[in-house]
Amino acid sequence: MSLNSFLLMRQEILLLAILLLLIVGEIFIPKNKKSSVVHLALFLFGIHTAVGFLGIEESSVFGGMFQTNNLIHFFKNALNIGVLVLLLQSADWIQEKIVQKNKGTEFFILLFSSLLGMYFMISAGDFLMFYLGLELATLPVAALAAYETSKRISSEAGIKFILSAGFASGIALFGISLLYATTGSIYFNEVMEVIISNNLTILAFILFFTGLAFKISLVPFHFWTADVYEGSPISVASYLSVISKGAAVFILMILLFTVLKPLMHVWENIIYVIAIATMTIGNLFALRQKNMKRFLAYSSIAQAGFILLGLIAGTQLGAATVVYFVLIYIFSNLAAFGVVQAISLKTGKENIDDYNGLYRTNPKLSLVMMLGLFSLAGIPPVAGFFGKFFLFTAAASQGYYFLVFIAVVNATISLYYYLLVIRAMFIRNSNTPIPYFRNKIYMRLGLLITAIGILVLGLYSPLYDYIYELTGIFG
Amino acid sequence: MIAGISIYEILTLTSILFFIGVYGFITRKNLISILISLELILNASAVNFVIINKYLFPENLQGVFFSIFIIAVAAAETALAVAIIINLYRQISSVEVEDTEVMKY
Amino acid sequence: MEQIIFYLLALIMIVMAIASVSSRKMLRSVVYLLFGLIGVAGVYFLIDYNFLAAVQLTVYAGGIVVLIIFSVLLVHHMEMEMETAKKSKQILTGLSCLIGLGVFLTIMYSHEFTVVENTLTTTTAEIGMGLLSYDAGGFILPFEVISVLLLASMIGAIVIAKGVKLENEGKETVGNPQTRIENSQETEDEN
Amino acid sequence: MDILSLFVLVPVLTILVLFATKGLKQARLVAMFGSIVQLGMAVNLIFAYFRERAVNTDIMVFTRDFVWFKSFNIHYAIGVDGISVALLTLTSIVVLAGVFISWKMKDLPKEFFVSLLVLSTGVYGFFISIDLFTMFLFYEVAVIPMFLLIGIWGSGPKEYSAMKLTLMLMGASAVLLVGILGIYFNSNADGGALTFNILEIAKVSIPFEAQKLFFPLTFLGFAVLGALFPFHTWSPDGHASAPTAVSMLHAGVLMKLGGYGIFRVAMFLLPQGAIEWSWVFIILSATGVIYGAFAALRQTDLKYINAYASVSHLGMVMFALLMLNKTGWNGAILQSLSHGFMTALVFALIGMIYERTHTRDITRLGGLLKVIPFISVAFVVVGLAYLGLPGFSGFVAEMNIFVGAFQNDDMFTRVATVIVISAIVVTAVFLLRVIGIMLMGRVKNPEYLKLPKVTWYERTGIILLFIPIIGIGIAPLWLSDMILESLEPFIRGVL
Repeated sequence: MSLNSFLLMRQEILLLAILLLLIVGEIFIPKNKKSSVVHLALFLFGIHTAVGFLGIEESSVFGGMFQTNNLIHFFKNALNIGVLVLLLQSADWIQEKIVQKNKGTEFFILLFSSLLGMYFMISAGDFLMFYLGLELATLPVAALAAYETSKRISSEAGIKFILSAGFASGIALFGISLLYATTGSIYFNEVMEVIISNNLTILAFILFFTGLAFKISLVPFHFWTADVYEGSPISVASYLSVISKGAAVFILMILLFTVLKPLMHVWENIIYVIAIATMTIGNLFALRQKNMKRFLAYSSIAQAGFILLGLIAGTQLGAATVVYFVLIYIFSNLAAFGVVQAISLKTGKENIDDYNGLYRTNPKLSLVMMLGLFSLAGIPPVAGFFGKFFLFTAAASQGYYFLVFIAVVNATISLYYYLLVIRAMFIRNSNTPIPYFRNKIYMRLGLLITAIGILVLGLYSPLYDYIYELTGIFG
Repeated sequence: MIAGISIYEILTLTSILFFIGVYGFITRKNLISILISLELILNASAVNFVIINKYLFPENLQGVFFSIFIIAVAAAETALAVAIIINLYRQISSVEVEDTEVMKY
Repeated sequence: MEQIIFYLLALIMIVMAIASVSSRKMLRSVVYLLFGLIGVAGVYFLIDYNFLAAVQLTVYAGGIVVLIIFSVLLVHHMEMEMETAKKSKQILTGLSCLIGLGVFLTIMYSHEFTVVENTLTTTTAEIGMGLLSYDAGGFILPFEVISVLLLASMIGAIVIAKGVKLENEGKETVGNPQTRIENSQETEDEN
Repeated sequence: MDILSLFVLVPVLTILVLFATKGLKQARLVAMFGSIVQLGMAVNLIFAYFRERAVNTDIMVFTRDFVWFKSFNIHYAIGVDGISVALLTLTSIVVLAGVFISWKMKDLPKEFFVSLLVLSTGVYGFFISIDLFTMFLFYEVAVIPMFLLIGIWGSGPKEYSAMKLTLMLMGASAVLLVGILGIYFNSNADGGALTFNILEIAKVSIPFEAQKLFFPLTFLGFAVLGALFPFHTWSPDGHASAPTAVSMLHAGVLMKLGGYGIFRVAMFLLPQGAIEWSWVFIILSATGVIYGAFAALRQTDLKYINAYASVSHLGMVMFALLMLNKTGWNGAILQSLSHGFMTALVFALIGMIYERTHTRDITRLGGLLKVIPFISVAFVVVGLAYLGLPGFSGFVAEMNIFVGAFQNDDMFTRVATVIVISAIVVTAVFLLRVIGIMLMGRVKNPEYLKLPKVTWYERTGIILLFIPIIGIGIAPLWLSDMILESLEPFIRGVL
């Protein structure tokens, strides 16, 4: 161990320090001032996010168990920003509902340890670290999903999540064990050298992929998603759909493009089928939803299908578009969830019909929502358009024109249900609209950041070029 | 190494265990039973790691370590799941899956 | 001799596993699982991984199963028979699992494993050294991560199970918070 | 700042200023000011274009090129030729007229003008782009505000119409996207780098197989916006439900994007594909022409009549484009322009009539010539222009189209041409029918006797649109020259 390796693991160590600091804080903050823990956590995490922007060297430590490079570091920063925005958006909810029950600090501890798990997962240099990171990223979220202990639906979400996640990682583990049998190592770099395509390896890969497909909620492993999103507190649903999914996609991409690259002829076929199924089924179910959280759940399933279009390319272009899209997706989905959260907190309303006439009472919220939904739908000039266009380009670059065609048809279907929400907000009128309210500062800040992100990420091209440069490692 | 037993036989055993777990996970209607099925799946994988390590790659202990960590994770997972189940039970006095489905697909 | 023991163990494990996923009595199901897990420990003993066998016995049999039994006792009326899934679903799932098993076995048997003959015995010291070594091949980092994982899940379990004032006075409060805290700490100690 | 980027920048700035306004008065003033500036820029552009053309013989002039997304070779590349200059002018006039027509917009005025200007930004951007990516981007920018414009300020089954229109057009853009990607990935056929730049791609000979595959996709993607039969169904519903200014802009300008795109992308870049597939689309567009005319005959709702007439006229544009010769193309572009002005004017007049009588059903109207003479006379005159009477823009355009069509002397095109020409007769019938029922005769409803007089802003809008209709009719040559000159490279490329 040297100072250098500490520097490499800066993000992890800093987050762990914040975690411990919060535990200590929990002991020393007097009971009547518990709400200050929200400010403390936000402040600390803000610093952590800012510090993350300092550069990092490419290297690996602990005998290759932990590796990092600029792309991974960049993605950690993206996750940080996502979590920061999420915390800003849910600060009021935590103040009002969670701190009151004296569970505020634990909320942050669980959230941060889950984020820590994601760090380890995407920095993993072997399957063990990957597995542990995955579990560390998942288990605390199950606790968070069940956080509203007095609500039955919340507990159900928690148990459904933890059982499906356990099942998924069990299957993935069996796959890893078979992969270990054929390659003799759990280290990525060693596996990469010896992996060859034979039946057992393919079986191992399919099992392993199944496990990850659960996390990204790809069809046919998506059935838990809507229930869990609906039951969980909105911040947790948002976290699941944005941060969790983003990290899982990222690690899947890294694995597919490096370790499992020799199996490309296998996985491109699998992804082809799953991409079509995921987009189509996600869309078809989203069409029928009345509840905003379920609606966003299915919409995020469909979005995952689009992401696969970048993965199928298997090139640097594919990697760049995937990372770029995930980044945009984080902002877009956070905008949508943020508005849902703001409204739910003030009025408790979560159905699409409740949004009727929202623009006339709360124009700013509606505009943020519109930006988010347009970005998800891929309407220019907001960022989602660029993200989707590039994903399609990546798939087309390998000649998958038919897949792109299916995807654009699906994009049009998805536009339909996004427009349903926009119709409710802008066109419909309601006798009992959601009255005007003014959000608190944190929420406003959180929504503002997402709105700016959605507007800027697409038009500001150097960002994409930077990502493209970073993905040069997949050359 | 177990004298007279080839790796194929042990892999057969773990595969059977794995599928019994999968079967239980899908057909059982009770949250705790589902948890039990999950343990079977995890155990199948853990045994796999150990015997592959022993039979094929005895020079280092990666598989053994992997299964130790699997056991630890299983413990954490179970503890959390049990906590949630108990909390759920406090609200609905049942752990049957049917009773938990206020949410429809 | 070892061969016979193995077959015996395998038989016990499979029978117990089937029994535990098909028994309609909750507690029995858990006990069957316990025997299945002990069978796994037996396999570990057979291939000379004594430490692992011990871990399997203490953590799984001593920790996890006890935890599950606790929860069964807390939430379930023992006499009650569990509902089962529809027959058609059972048969369908069973069939697809059999097909899956067939596929697995065909693929595995058609694969040539290069078995390395060895009589190495692994001592607990080696495992301990491996766990705490931070060189190549060392496992200190996962060890640290799992400690965070256990901490997090302990906190999560406590928060979830921590007694909140129940809205409905009529319902009985099951289990006091203290038990669960101890349970969770137990899991941490096992590491 | 270059002269073309201003066309995107000025509307965007206007939108930003609009966000800061309060109430109808401020909003419409800002919108009017912004649109007048745009019109000024367009007029200035015409003169600048002629000056520049005299010394510059490139395909496109005023070109600017900035690298945008380096790794995709996406550029913000702009440039105009005579065709785009003419269409830009059309847009600026219709937008300004649209602002005048919406002078009394009561509900959410600020949002209305913002959406209107977003639409016009998209259209301007589309016409100045010579990069497929930015072109596609602006195309979608132009389409999406329609949803809100029809949905919020429309009438009748507005939600249905808005949804149908948006989905059909976005679905078309989805098909188009595949076509564009196909072109992009074949743009290195001669060994260069992949590019979205139209001028660069035009130099490359895209493999025949790819042309055959991607031409129909590209054509269809644009043709839906040009209301190609049988994908025209969004158009009558959309027009009928839209508020007046939006119908004007939509029929007058937005639908022209279709024809322009077909011409500039599908025909120019995939000429062999065009020759290969033209028979299919000739059949479809000829059907559209005749179908639109007959459908207009059967309708009694004024907006539906005009909407179907637009289907017919735009079918003629696509038909003329598919004739693949210079005269036909000249006619197609002239027809686009002339139809743009005429249909905008008709929609404006329909809007004014509806505002006064609260009905668009011609059977319930009558004798309007006596009560609102200015509007009625304007209606008659524009009706005559619609018929293609000499002295108006319509005549020049249709003349060119048919002369062009007859240059193809195979049996198939002949038959199609005859069918298309016969549509003119049908058009004449329904126009005279409308004029006869609605304007002549006695006043059916006594309430109509005291309809309010035409206001100054309505007058301004009408006159604004009349100037080019008559202008093109009387002095078509300078416009024709401008277009013909710009057609040269296309002729060389395609034929």
